[in-house]
Amino acid sequence: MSVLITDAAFDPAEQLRLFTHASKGAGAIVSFTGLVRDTSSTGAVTRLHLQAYDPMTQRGMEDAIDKARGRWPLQTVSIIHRVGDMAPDDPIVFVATASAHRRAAFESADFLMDYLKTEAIFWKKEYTEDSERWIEPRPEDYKDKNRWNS
Amino acid sequence: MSVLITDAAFDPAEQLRLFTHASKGAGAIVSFTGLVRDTSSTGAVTRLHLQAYDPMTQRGMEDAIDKARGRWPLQTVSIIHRVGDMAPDDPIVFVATASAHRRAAFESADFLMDYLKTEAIFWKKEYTEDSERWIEPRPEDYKDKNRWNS
Amino acid sequence: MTTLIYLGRLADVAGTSEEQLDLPDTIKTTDDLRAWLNTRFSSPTPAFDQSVRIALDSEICVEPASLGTAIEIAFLPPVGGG
Amino acid sequence: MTTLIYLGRLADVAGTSEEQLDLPDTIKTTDDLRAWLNTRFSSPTPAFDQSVRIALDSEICVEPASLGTAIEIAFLPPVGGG
Repeated sequence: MSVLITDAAFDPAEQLRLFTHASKGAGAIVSFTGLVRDTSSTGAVTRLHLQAYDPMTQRGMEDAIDKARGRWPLQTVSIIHRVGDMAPDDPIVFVATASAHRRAAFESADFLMDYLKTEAIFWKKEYTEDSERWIEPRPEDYKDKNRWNS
Repeated sequence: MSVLITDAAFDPAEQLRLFTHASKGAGAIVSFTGLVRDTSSTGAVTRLHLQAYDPMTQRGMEDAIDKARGRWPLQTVSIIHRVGDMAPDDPIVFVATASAHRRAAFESADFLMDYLKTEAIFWKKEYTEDSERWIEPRPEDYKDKNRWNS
Repeated sequence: MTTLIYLGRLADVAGTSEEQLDLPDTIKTTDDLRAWLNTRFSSPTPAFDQSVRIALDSEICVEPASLGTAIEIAFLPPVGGG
Repeated sequence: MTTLIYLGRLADVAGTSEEQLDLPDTIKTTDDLRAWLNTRFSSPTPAFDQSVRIALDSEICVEPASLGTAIEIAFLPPVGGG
């Protein structure tokens, strides 16, 4: 299980290589990569800034992995999350799950992404040529998250 | 959109690198990698053999991608499927989907894997030290597949 | 001449994955063909049962179907990849 | 001395992301603190409303709560990463 919060750029393909290597015998591996969008409602995005608040951010992500492991039989889980300044198309987040079971790998990655979008302790500021604004989760994000409450 | 059926080994990490490169501006990328299991109900697996029947196999996979594109807004989709002889831990299948929307990327990859497990035109033979048997989809695979009928 | 393709486990039943032959004149439909093959390759339970789909020239047919002028007939037991 | 941490958009409201100060003796609870900050950093709508959670020494508190001996108090507007 690993959680990494980093202000350095990372390569999702390289992370999948490392993760697959660490998941021998798993059978099913799902990865999610989130990238900085290049457009927003107010124009072309020039920069995205992400802020965390450690140790709360790290601890929250570890708790989310524990919850996922309580629900699904997972062999390996990894989350990498960028902080600091990013450009459009830069990877922001990488989540990977490995299991003997395909559905467990899919559902747990989906669950972790819903957590990251609505509960993970990050704040995002989006910059365009002539504006800047803090972004908060959308109603859909909370709705996606609530799928897991039953 | 690409479908590749190949008897050569492939590297999922390298495939994710190429796919991410081809999906600029997407926002969300999901990948699934299926690997040969190292154990079966009858012992340690020594070899897995996969057989296709072209052009039906290729055409069926292309049709499945068309169906996925009809249901979800997808920017890019890729499926790579091995045929021939494989060893435990070799990648059998790689599915990647890219979309502006995280749920579209997750659901379409999940949908395509359910198709591949139950309808894609492949036959699998599993070898252990002292046995060999043809493997057919499990009841769970058909059940997973039927989730998409509504 | 017709090419018969035995896929998956049916290659074990037929002892070959493919054969070319002239079908008897009496074999005109998929039902005729199933019955004939179940006799040729007899096994405790008929191998060419309804779980096996038939493709005529690379198209799954809706049975019962006439074999028509198909030059390649393939027998597909239950499929599944991944 | 107490360290106040203003996270996300609250740094724009407070004009700083962090400050160290001696809180007035009258500020004993999270409610007191919210009211005091809303006065200090006045804006058309109060910035330290109930959508902002408070962490005392890195633990989200269940409000209303006593500030106790907390040495670091953080204000968390709605979160979300990915």
